[in-house]
Amino acid sequence: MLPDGARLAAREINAWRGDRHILRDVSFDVRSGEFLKITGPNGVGKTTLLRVVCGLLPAESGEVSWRDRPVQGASDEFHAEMAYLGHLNSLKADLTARENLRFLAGLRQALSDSDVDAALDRVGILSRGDLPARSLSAGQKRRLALARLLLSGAALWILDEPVTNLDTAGIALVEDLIREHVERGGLALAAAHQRLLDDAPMLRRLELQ
Amino acid sequence: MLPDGARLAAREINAWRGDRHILRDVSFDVRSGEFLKITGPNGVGKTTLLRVVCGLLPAESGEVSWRDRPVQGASDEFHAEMAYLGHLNSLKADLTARENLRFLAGLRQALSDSDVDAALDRVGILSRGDLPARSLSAGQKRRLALARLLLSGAALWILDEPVTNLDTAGIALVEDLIREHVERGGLALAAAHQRLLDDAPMLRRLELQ
Amino acid sequence: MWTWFHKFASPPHAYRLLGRLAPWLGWPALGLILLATWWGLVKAPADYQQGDAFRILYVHAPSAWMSMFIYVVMAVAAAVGLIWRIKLAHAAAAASAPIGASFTFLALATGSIWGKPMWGTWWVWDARLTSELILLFLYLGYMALRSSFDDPQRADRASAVLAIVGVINVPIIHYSVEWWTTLHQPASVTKIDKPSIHIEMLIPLFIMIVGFQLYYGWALSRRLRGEILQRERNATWLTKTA
Amino acid sequence: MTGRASVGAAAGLVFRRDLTLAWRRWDEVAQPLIFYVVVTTLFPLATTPDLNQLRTISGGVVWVAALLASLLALEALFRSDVEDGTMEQWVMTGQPLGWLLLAKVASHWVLTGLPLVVMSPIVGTALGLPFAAWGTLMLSLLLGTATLSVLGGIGAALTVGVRRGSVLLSLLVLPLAMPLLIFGSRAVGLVMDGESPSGPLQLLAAIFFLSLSLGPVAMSAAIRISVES
Amino acid sequence: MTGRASVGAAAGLVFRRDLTLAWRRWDEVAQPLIFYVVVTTLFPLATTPDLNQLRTISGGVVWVAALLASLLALEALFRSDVEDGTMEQWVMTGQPLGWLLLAKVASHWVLTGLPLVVMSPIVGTALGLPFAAWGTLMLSLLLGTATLSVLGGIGAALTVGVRRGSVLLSLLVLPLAMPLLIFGSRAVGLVMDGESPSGPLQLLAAIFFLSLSLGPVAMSAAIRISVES
Ligand code: HEM
Ligand SMILES: Nc1ncnc2c1ncn2[C@@H]1O[C@H](COP(=O)(O)OP(=O)(O)OP(=O)(O)O)[C@@H](O)[C@H]1O
Ligand SMILES: Nc1ncnc2c1ncn2[C@@H]1O[C@H](COP(=O)(O)OP(=O)(O)OP(=O)(O)O)[C@@H](O)[C@H]1O
Ligand SMILES: [Mg+2]
Ligand SMILES: [Mg+2]
Repeated sequence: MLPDGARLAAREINAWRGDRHILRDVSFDVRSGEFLKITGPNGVGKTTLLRVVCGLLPAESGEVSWRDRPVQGASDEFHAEMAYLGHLNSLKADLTARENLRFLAGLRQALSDSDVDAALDRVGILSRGDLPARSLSAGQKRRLALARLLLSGAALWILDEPVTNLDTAGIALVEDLIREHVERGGLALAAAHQRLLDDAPMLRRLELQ
Repeated sequence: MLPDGARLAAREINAWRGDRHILRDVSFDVRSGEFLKITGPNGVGKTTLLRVVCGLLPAESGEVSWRDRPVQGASDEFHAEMAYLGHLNSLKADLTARENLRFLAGLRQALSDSDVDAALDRVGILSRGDLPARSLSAGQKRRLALARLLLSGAALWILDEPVTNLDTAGIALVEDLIREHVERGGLALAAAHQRLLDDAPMLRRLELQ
Repeated sequence: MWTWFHKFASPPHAYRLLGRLAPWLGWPALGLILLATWWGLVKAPADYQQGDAFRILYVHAPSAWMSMFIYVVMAVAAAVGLIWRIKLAHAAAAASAPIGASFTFLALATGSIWGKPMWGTWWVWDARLTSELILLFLYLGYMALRSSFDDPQRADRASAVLAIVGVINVPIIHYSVEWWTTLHQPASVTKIDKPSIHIEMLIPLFIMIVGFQLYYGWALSRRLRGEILQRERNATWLTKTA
Repeated sequence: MTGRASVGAAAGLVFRRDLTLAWRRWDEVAQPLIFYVVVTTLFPLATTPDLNQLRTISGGVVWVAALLASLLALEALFRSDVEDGTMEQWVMTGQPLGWLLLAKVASHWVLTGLPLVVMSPIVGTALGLPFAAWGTLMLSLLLGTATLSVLGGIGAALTVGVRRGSVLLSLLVLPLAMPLLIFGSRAVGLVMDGESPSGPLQLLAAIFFLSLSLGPVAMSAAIRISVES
Repeated sequence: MTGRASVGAAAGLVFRRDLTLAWRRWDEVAQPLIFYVVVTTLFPLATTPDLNQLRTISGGVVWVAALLASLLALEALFRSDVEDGTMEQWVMTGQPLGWLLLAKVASHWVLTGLPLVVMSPIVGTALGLPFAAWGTLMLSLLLGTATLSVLGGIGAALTVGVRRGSVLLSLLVLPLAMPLLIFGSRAVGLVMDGESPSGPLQLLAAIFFLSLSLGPVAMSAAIRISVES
C-alpha cells in the first residue's frame, strides 16, 4: 500500500521550445487513485508537458507542486517518489535484461534477484532475462522498461506513450499495471494516442491543442 | 506509374537469432498491387523476417526472390528498387528535417528542393522543415521517416510498425500512402500490431507464431 | 530592494539605462587613455635600468590586470545568473568574454614585446606566462562552448559552470611569481603597504587603469545592449520601441 | 524490495555497471592504453634513438602521452548514457546526482587511468628513465590522471549535449590540465637531478583534492543542463 | 524527382552531409586548429623550453600530435551512423557502399587532417623547426594524415560492430600506422640534416595508394557485418 493523500498539481504552465510557445496556461490536478490521460495530435506538446512536470525542462512560468509543495526547490524528494518512462527506453544495449534492471532500478530500491525475476515475469520476458537488451525485439524492450517502473516503488508514474511497440496482450498488460498501481493508492499520468483504460472509473482526461 | 509485374517471394525461410530458431519455413508471395500485413505477438520474429528480406540478416536456409531472380547475388539491383522503414527512423539529430531528406533520400534519387518540400507537406511537417530532427516530436520524426519513403522512388516498401508514435490522423495518412503506392502498381510489406488497411481489397495477411 | 533589483534587471529598463550610460563612459575613457599615453610616453622619466623599453608597462600591466578583473566579473555574473536565475547577469557574462579575451591578448602581446629586450626571448614557459596563456584559452573555451548551443538558456547555464570552475586560475596567475621562481617581475605596484615604484611612474599607470575600466564599462554596455536585443527579439516592448 | 537504496549502494552500482559494460566492450577500453604504448614506443623512432638525449625528456614524454591518452577516452564518458536516456533516469532517481557521476568517473579512471600508471615504469624505462624515478613518476601520474578524470568529467558533462564535442572538450580541458603536466614532469625532473620532488607532488595532491570537492557539484549542474531537450 | 542519383552525386552528398554536420559554425572549423596548437604547446611545457634541444625532436612531436588528432576523432567515425540506423539505409541505397564510405572518410580528413597540415609550419616553428623543412613536413603530413584517415576508417568500421573478432583487427590497424610515423618523421629529419627526403616520402605515397585501393572494399565489408543485428 502506498502512502495516501498524494496530489500532483500543475498551475498555468507556460513553456517554450525554441521560439515556439508550446504550452499555454496548462493546468491539471491528479490525486491518489486517479489516472490522467493526456491526448492531442503529434507535436502538440504532450512530451513537453510531461518533461516539465519531471523537472527535465524548465517552464517559463507556472508551478508544479507535489503533496502541496512546489517541486522546484525539493526535486530530490519529488524524484524519489516518481518514475518516468519516456519515448526512450533508457536501456543499455550491451547489458542483459536482468542487469539493466539491477543497475537502473537498483539505484532507487535495494533489490533482490527474486524481485528482478518477479518483475520480468510480470511483463512476460522472464525467458529473455539473460539476453543483452540489443537482442530484444522492440516490444520486448518496451516491456523491460515497464519492468523498471514496477521496481521503482514510486507513487507517481509518468508515462509517455507506454504502449508503443506493444502487441494486444502488451496493451492489456499496461492497462492492468496502471489499474493496479492506481488502486493501490498511486497516481499515474500518461500521454497516449490509442485507447487506454478509456472506460475505467479512475480515468481523467486532459486534451492539449 | 511504377513498372508493372513486380513480384517478391520468400520460400521456406529459416532464420536463427543466437540459439533460437525464430523463423521456421516462412513463405509468402506478394505481387504488384498487393499489400502484405505481417502480424504476431512481440518477439515472434516480424522484424527478423523483414530484415532477412532486406538482406540485412542472413537466413539459414530458404530464398528470397525479386522479379523471379534470387536477391542474394544481385543485392544492389534489388536495393535500388526497395525502401525500408525500420524501428529506427534513421535520422541525424543535428540535421534539419529538410537536410535529412536531402542527404538520405538524395543518395537514391536526384531531388529538387520542391520534391523535398512536397514530401514534407504530404506528411504534414512542412512548417517544421528547418528544425533539427532532434527538436521534432516523436510523431514528427516518424512522419519525416515516412517522407523519405515517398522520395525513394522504390517499387517495394518494407515497413516495420510504420504507425509507431503517430496520432489518429497519422495512421490515416499511412493508410493513404500505402493505398496510393499499391494502387500505383507498387508492393508493400508491413509489420503491425494495430489495424492497418484491414478492410482494403489489396490486403493480404501473414500471421507469424 | 528585491523588487527594485528585478525592475532594474528587466530587459527594457536595462536596455534604456545602458543606452544612456554609454556616452558617459566612452568619452572619458578615450580622454583618460590618451592622457595616460602622453604622460607615460613623453612626460614620465625613463627608467634608470631599462631605459625607454619600460614604457610599455603603461599598457602591459593595466591590460594584464583588466584581463583578470574581467574574468572575475564574468564568473561572478555567471554565478549570480545561475543561482538567482537572472538572465541579465548571464548576458553580462557573455558580453564580457570577448572584451576580456582582447585584454588578455593585449597583455600577452605587450608582455612578449617587452620580453624580447628584457629576457632576450619572446616567450618562455614560465608559470605566470603559462597561466596567463591558460586564461586566454579559458576565454576562448567559454566563447566556443556558448556558441555550441542553439538554445541561449542552456548556453547560459553551461558556460556559467565553466566560468566558475575556471576562476581558480586567477589567483594562480597572481601568486605565480611568489609560488615559483620565475623570470617575471614580482608584484611592485600592487603591494599594499608601500609600492616599490616611483610616484612619477605611478600616476600615469593609475590614469591608464581608470581609462581601461571606463572603456570596459563602455564596451560592456554596448555589447550588453546587443545581447538584450538578440534575446528579446520576440518581446512586445521591443516591437513597441522599434 | 527491501526499501530505499542508500547513496553508497547506488554509487557502487554505477561503478559496477561501468566495469561490466567495459568488460563487454573491452576493445574500446583498450584504445587509450594502446595509444599510450604506441606513442611512447614510437617516440624514439620519431625523434632520436639516443638514450642520453631521451632520458632528459623521458618524464615529460610519458606525461604528455598519458595526458593525451586520458583525453582520448573522455569524450565518450557520458555520451551514450545521455543519448539512450539513462542519464535522465539518473537525474530522477532522487539520489544525489553528483555522487553517481563521481562513481562513474571513478570507474572510468580505474579503466583508463590506472592501466597507464601501471604501465608507466615499463614505458619510461624504454625511454631511458632511471629506476630511481619510478616511484615519483607513478605517484605523480596517479594523482595526475585521477585529477584529469575529474576535470575531464566536468568538461565531458558540459560538452555532451553539443555537436563535435570532442574538440571542444579538449579545448576546455587542456588548459585546466596544463598545471598538472607542469608539476608532474617537474617532479620527475627533480628526482632525476637528485633533488626532492615533494613540492610539485604536494601541489598535485592539492589540485586533486580541490577538483574532487568541486567536481561533483559542477558535473551534476552540467549534466542537468545536458539532459534538457 | 528526375531519376536515379549517380554514384558521384551520392558520394558528393555524403561528403557534403558530413561537412554540414561539422561546419555549422565558424568556431567548429577553428577548433581543430586550436586543439592542435594546444597539444603541441604541451610538449615544451613538459619536456624542455630549450629551443635547440626541441628542434631535434620537433618533426616527431608534430607527427605524434597529428597521429593523436586523427585517432581522437576516428573512433566515433561510423558509430553514430550505425546506431541511429543511417548506415543500414546506406547499405540499401543500391549505390556502391565503398564509395559512400570513402566519401565519408574524405570529409573526415578535410575536417581534421587538412587543418593539421596547414597549421604544421606555424606549430613546427614554435618548436624550432627550420624554414627549410616546412615543405617536407607538410607533404609528409598530407600523405600521412590521409593514409591515417583511410586506415583508421577501416579500423573504425571493424570496431563499430559488437563482434569479438574486431578487436584483433583493430589491434592490427594501429601497428599499420607505425610505418607512417617512422617514415614521416624520418623525412623531416633527413631534410633537417640537409639530405634528400624523397625516399621516405615515396614510401609514404606508396602506402597511401595501397590503403586507398584497399580501403573501400575493406570498409564496406566490415560495415555490412556490423549492421547485421
Ligand atoms: C608574454 C609575456 C608576459 C606576460 C604573459 C605577462 C603577464 C603579466 C600579468 C598577468 C601581470 C599581472 C599580474 C598581477 O597583477 O597579478 C603582469 C604584470 C606585470 N608585468 Fe608582465 N607579463 C609578461 C612579460 C613581462 C615583461 C617582459 C616584463 C618586464 C620585464 C613584465 C613586467 C610586469 C610588471 C612590472 C607588472 C606589474 C607587476 C605588479 O605590480 O603586480 N611583464 N604581467
Ligand atoms: N527549437 C524548437 N523550435 C521550434 N519548435 C520546436 C523546437 N523544439 C521543439 N519544437 C516543437 O515543439 C513540439 C514538441 O512537442 P512534443 O514533443 O511535446 O510533442 P508531443 O505532443 O509529445 O508529440 P508526439 O505525439 O509526436 O510525441 C513539436 O511541435 C516541435 O516541433
Ligand atoms: N542472440 C539471441 N539469442 C536468443 N534469442 C534472440 C537473440 N537475438 C534475438 N533473439 C530473439 O529473437 C526475437 C526477435 O524478434 P523480432 O525482433 O523479429 O520480433 P518482432 O516480431 O519484430 O517483435 P516486436 O513486435 O516486439 O517488434 C526476439 O524474441 C528475441 O528475444
Ligand atoms: Mg511525444
Ligand atoms: Mg519488431
